[in-house]
Amino acid sequence: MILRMRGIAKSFLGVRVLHGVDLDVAPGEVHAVVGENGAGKSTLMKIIAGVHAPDEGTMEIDGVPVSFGHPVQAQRAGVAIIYQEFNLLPERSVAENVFLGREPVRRGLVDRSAMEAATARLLAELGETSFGPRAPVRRLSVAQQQVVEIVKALSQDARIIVMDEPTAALAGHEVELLYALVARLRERGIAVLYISHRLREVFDLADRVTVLKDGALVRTAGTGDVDPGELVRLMVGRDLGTYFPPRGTGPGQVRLSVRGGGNAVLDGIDLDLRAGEILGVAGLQGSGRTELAKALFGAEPFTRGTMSPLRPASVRQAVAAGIGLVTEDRKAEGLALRQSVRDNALLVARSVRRRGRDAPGRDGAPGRAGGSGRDGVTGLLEAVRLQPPEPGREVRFLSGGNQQKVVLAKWMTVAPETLIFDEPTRGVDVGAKAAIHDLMRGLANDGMAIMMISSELPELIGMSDRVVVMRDGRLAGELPPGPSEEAVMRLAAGEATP
Amino acid sequence: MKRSITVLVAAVSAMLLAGCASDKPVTGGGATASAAPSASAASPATGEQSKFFVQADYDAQLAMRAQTAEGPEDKPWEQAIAPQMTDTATYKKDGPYHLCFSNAAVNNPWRQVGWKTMQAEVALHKEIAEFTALDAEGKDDKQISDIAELTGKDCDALIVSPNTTATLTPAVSGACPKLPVIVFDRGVETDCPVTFINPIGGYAFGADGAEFLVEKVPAGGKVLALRILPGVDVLETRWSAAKVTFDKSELDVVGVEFTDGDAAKTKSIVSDYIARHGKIDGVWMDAGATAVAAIEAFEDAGQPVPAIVGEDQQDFLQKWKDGNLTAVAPTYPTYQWRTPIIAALKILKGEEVPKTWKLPQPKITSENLDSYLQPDMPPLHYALCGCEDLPGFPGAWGGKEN
Amino acid sequence: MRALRTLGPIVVVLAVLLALIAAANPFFLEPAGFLAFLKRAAPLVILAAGQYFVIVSGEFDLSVGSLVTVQVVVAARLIDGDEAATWPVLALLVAIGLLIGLANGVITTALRVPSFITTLGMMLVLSGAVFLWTGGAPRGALSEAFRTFGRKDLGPVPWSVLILLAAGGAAIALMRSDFGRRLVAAGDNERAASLSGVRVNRTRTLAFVLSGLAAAVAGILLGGFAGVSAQVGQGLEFQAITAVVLGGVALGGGRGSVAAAMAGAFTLEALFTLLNLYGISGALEFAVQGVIIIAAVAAGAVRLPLRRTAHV
Amino acid sequence: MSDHADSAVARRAAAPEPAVPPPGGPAPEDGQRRARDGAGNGGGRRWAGIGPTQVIYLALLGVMAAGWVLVAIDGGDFLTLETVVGIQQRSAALGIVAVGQTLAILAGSLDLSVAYVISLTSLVAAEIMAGRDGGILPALAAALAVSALIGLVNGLVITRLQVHAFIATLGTALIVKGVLDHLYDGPAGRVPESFQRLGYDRLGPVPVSALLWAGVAAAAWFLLRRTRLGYRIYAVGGDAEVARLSGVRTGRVIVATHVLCSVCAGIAGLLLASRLGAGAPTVGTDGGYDLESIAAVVLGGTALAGGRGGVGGTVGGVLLLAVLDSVFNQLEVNAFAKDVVRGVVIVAAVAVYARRTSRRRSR
Repeated sequence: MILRMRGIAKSFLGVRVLHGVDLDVAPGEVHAVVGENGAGKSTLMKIIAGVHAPDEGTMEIDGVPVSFGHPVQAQRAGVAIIYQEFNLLPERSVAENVFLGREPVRRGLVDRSAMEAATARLLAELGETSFGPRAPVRRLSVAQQQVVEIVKALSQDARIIVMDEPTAALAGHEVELLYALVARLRERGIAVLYISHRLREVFDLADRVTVLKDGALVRTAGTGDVDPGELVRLMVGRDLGTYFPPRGTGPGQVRLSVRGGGNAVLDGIDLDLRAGEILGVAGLQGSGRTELAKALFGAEPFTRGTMSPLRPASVRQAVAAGIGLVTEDRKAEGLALRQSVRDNALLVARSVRRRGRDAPGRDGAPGRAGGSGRDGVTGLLEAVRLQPPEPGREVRFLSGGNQQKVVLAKWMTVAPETLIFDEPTRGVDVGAKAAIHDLMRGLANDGMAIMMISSELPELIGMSDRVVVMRDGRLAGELPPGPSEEAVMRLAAGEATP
Repeated sequence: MKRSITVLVAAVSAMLLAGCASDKPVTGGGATASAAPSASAASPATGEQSKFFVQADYDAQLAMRAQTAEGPEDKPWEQAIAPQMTDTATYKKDGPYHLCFSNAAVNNPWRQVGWKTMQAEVALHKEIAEFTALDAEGKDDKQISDIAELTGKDCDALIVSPNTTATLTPAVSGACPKLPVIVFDRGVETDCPVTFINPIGGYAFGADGAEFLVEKVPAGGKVLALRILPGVDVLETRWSAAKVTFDKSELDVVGVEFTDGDAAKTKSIVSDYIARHGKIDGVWMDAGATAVAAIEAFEDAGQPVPAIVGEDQQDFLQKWKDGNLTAVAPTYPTYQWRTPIIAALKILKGEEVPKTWKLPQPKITSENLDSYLQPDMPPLHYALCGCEDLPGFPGAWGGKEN
Repeated sequence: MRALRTLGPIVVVLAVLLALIAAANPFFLEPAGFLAFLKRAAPLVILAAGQYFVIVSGEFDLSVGSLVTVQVVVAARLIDGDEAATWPVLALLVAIGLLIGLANGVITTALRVPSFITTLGMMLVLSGAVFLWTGGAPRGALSEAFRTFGRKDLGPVPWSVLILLAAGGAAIALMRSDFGRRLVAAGDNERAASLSGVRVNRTRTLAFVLSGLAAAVAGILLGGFAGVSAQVGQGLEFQAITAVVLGGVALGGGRGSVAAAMAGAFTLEALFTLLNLYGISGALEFAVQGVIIIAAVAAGAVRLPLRRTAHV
Repeated sequence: MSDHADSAVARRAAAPEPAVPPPGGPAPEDGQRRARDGAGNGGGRRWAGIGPTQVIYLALLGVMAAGWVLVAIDGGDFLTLETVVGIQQRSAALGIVAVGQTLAILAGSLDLSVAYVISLTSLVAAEIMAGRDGGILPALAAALAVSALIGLVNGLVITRLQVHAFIATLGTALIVKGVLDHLYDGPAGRVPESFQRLGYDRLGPVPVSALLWAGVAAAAWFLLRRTRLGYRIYAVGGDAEVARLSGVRTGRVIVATHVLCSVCAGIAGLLLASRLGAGAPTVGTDGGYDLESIAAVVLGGTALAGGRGGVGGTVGGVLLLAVLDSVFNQLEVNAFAKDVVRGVVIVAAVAVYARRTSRRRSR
């Protein structure tokens, strides 16, 4: 065993995300780690890569106990991690990126030729011929940049390479290339930890697969010893008991309707969204779920097809037309972290005037008048069950759940007819989750049309009145209320078609 | 070496100095002293004498004020005080001429007026076929390059108005062998130029003002001295002369402050002193640019304007006239910008010129005020431009045509 | 206490400086003395308020100093002592201020030139253009009516103090308004702001316009206070930025209150007065200034993460 | 530069938060956008030939041509020996400072204190020399030491005290200014004839000062191209977080660039001392070397945010300004018109770069 982990546990803000996980990886092994979002995969990987230190448990490489305080230490120990978002300098050449921080020197000077030669050699070994060591990274495609990351890992003599959802951002044909790469890595005796949802990839590539669920190890098995269906059950089968609010009284009239919608990522989207319903959108990362949300919201507009009431060309148009989006990445896209809860909650109301329907929706928001709306805001915050409802507090000091509630409040001020939730409960603790679910259902019952994107199947299934599944930028199909998780997974992973 | 070590030390200890500065008033003794700059902790209140002070020059200049200049009565810019003529036959050549001028800057009203005057003077002489002028924008280094560049252009004579004395010396001495050089306004530390033209000078300027105050302000009266900034030779000489006068007098110099020539800062400083001392009996300044601001400080404080020293700028003269003030205006006449052109032509025609061409430096008093006050000229126009007879006056100087 | 929370430690520093001034110069405690201080500080405080809008939105405005000079010189030449011309010219000056601000904003947001460069260029253009127009030195004269605002009093209170109060009040009100909150949000997280429907470019441009307006007002006050001068605006841009930063406003945007920025300006002005009072003239004045600025900002950098409540 | 600060702040703010997202934070649509970008980059490829550096030199040629024509029309002769020498003499000092400034800006910082460093070193040198040939070496040593020290302070204040470079260097600038005003009133010290040769001698049409500049530029170029420090300056300026995760000690890099930047200013100070024959407390500020050096750098196509650009462009930028100056001199354009043109040129140039960059890159 090159890597041996025992009893790894980790908590954030008292929320336990890993409970005593064991993991063994052998040299030259491709070891898949699967599990739903929130199962703890990423945390485990970051512990291996030295980003986080475990609260409990031990870790050995080649039988030597290690503990990393900094990613660089992990690198020195031969662990490299390749994130979905690459750590590359777009303005620099491939070779410079590969050897960043470890530039080879001869007589005190950077040995450019050696550097490029080494890079070229590694590229060749990986069969990469489409670009050379001198190419500036900014001109490489995602797949090519991924190769650079792998070369970087190899140049560090990494013996363990962690790949986090490596195919998420890749186009179909690029995936084949990745397969070839992984195969080559295996030949070199490198252990590959391969995180993915795509079961086909798991069975194509991995020797063994470890299943995580709710932060605990479910099972580690050779890919020969399990079949896809079983694997899915292991991933999703759970102790029932998670409560979801009862479904609504049935959908009302169509609020949003798309025909043949498409843009650079999406194609042939036909979709109806009705008042009072929650439409669940399933799909793997990179399947185009988020792009669909952004298209409906006018952030990355449709360039083809029709949409009623209108096809928004900008966010402001969408908002004015009563469409809101609760973004996937709260910190980057949802909130101004250093501003107060009040300011974040009122940001939309202060930015966009909704023709005719200001007063009711804005719910006491100060608007033109300025800060006078304290009570209105506190009312709003109680409505979204912010704990504690302090309007003055800086948002960055709130827990994930409370932050999400603030984002929700932000939209409620303009009372949209349609609200899109992208991963509404990601990184949110259990209690807040339930609260958010109740709020969503409440809004639906009040006649709002809600679309919800989620990678957590139980949530998706438990909350949705209907579920559509996306794959490769298209709607792969629609499932009736309360479908089985396997059904969703199969459809999403392209195992089956309804 | 010692000095530069102190530089290091000082750099590090600047903050410490800041700290102990707050103890000053105690050691300074009394509210009055607390007002004066740290330098004045030493007696007398006017601080140590400037290192620019040269007794001989001082005496010479004060003496010169009494002497009458030789030359045409109505053309002070052609007059010279006690001239020692120098022969220029070697430079004699036939016209038309190409004159070149390396100007330190045109970055203040005084230089603006002078520059316009010089251009007008050039226009008077048809024998000047070409006149090339480079503006150094107040940068020593640029002026050095400019001089080098001009010496390369077939100029018949080079006029230089140095940006600073010491630092332009090498460039000027470099140019001297190549062509006749005329230096004016500020000097250089070499006598290689054919002639050096300027008015009597800073000592006379400073003394004129100081003596006026000594005469008008009763003994023990409080005098505030306003300086633009330290380290400029011209200004240092003015102050050092005034200092000599004050130190001999009964006057109480309550403060010596630097105004950066900024009207707002001047006004603030003066207001502070009025507030602190209740009454100021006299104001001396090393340049008139901010005289009006100082006067306004008294007006705004609802106090009579005390005896004050200004300069020959129109806004000051106007105030003086309107308020019927007790004032004097020593001058550093801008008509000196005409002389270099005249000198250059003399030199090129082989006529002898004074080695050091000292121009008269009149002062404006209540008696002759009216003859210098020109209501139609801009506020910052200098009365002694000697430009009234030049083509384009007053328009070219920003005055109202009528 | 609330003041301390919204204004931050700057108020403490300010209080200490004011106390030291009073100690050395009792006159400072009399209404007249204090009003004189306010009067003197008014232009810088107003400039700081204007600069705050730009900085909190994540940008710089280096052009305000030269803009102030332009204001005064243009006014002098156009009014040329003619009382009747006062009001039209005042209107024109404000227009110029707004226009320059607009230019800065559009070039920065639409052409995506870093504001540091945009406004640096604008600084060169303005100072060059105005003297190109007046032939090197200021000409003409200001009218008495024009000078009233910077110089005269209304009853016991100087006009400039009244204008300062008005401007300060307006600035604070503006920051509490929808626009103000959008501005800070844009400076804090541009992407989140635009996904919330904020027109980020338009908002930022407006900030530059406000800075230009502030420069116009400051110019009018300074011209009124001390009359025509060619270097009236010199170095004001750096003073304004320094003041804002002293107030605990973060360069890069998204944090800090306009009230604190103005307090920073008062602090800077008080510092000048104090140094001059204690006879640390010219020379070390700057050294002390430098040390204090670095110290203040360093302290801020260390302090900020501990702050748990946002400014309003 | 604001966005640079922004990210810095953002990171500091993010630090205490739990579950730090992998730098950049995974966002599939980002990947997609990049993929499209990579694909739709034929245009970028076509443009690849001409970077900002080439642009600035093309502009330089253009200005020279235009100047030549204008001056010819004016009845003058543009490219005389004197003007060529003049252009070099005028650009040498600014050029040296700008090279140093380039390093600071490439690392995502900037230095507003250079002007005062120049004045200070000119004085230190001139005073130590005091006209003695024997004083030259100690003077050089002391001058460079002083400037290096100031650079060190700048760097440490920025990295250790986490003060924004703008404020940090503005602060040190004020401190140095205070010290200057306190210790000096007017020019002081004297440099020996032998040292003045540095400022005045020339080999054929090439002044020694220009050679010095060329030397400094070459050294900086070499540093950036062939040393680890050089590579890491680009890395830190490009993305400090990526650099950190790759094991680069970002703090040290920034300190180093500031030391080098100040030393360059020191060298410029020495050059000016030799030109002036003495040290002068205002030579740096009169020359406006602080803002002008920054202007020259961005004019040369180096991104103010750091990580992109190089010495080559800066040299071009400085030359462009110098040629403009020279043309103005020939045509005797007054100083104010010059400023207007300078301002427009700088902003226009950067606007052009901004367009080109945005055409090439995602963000």
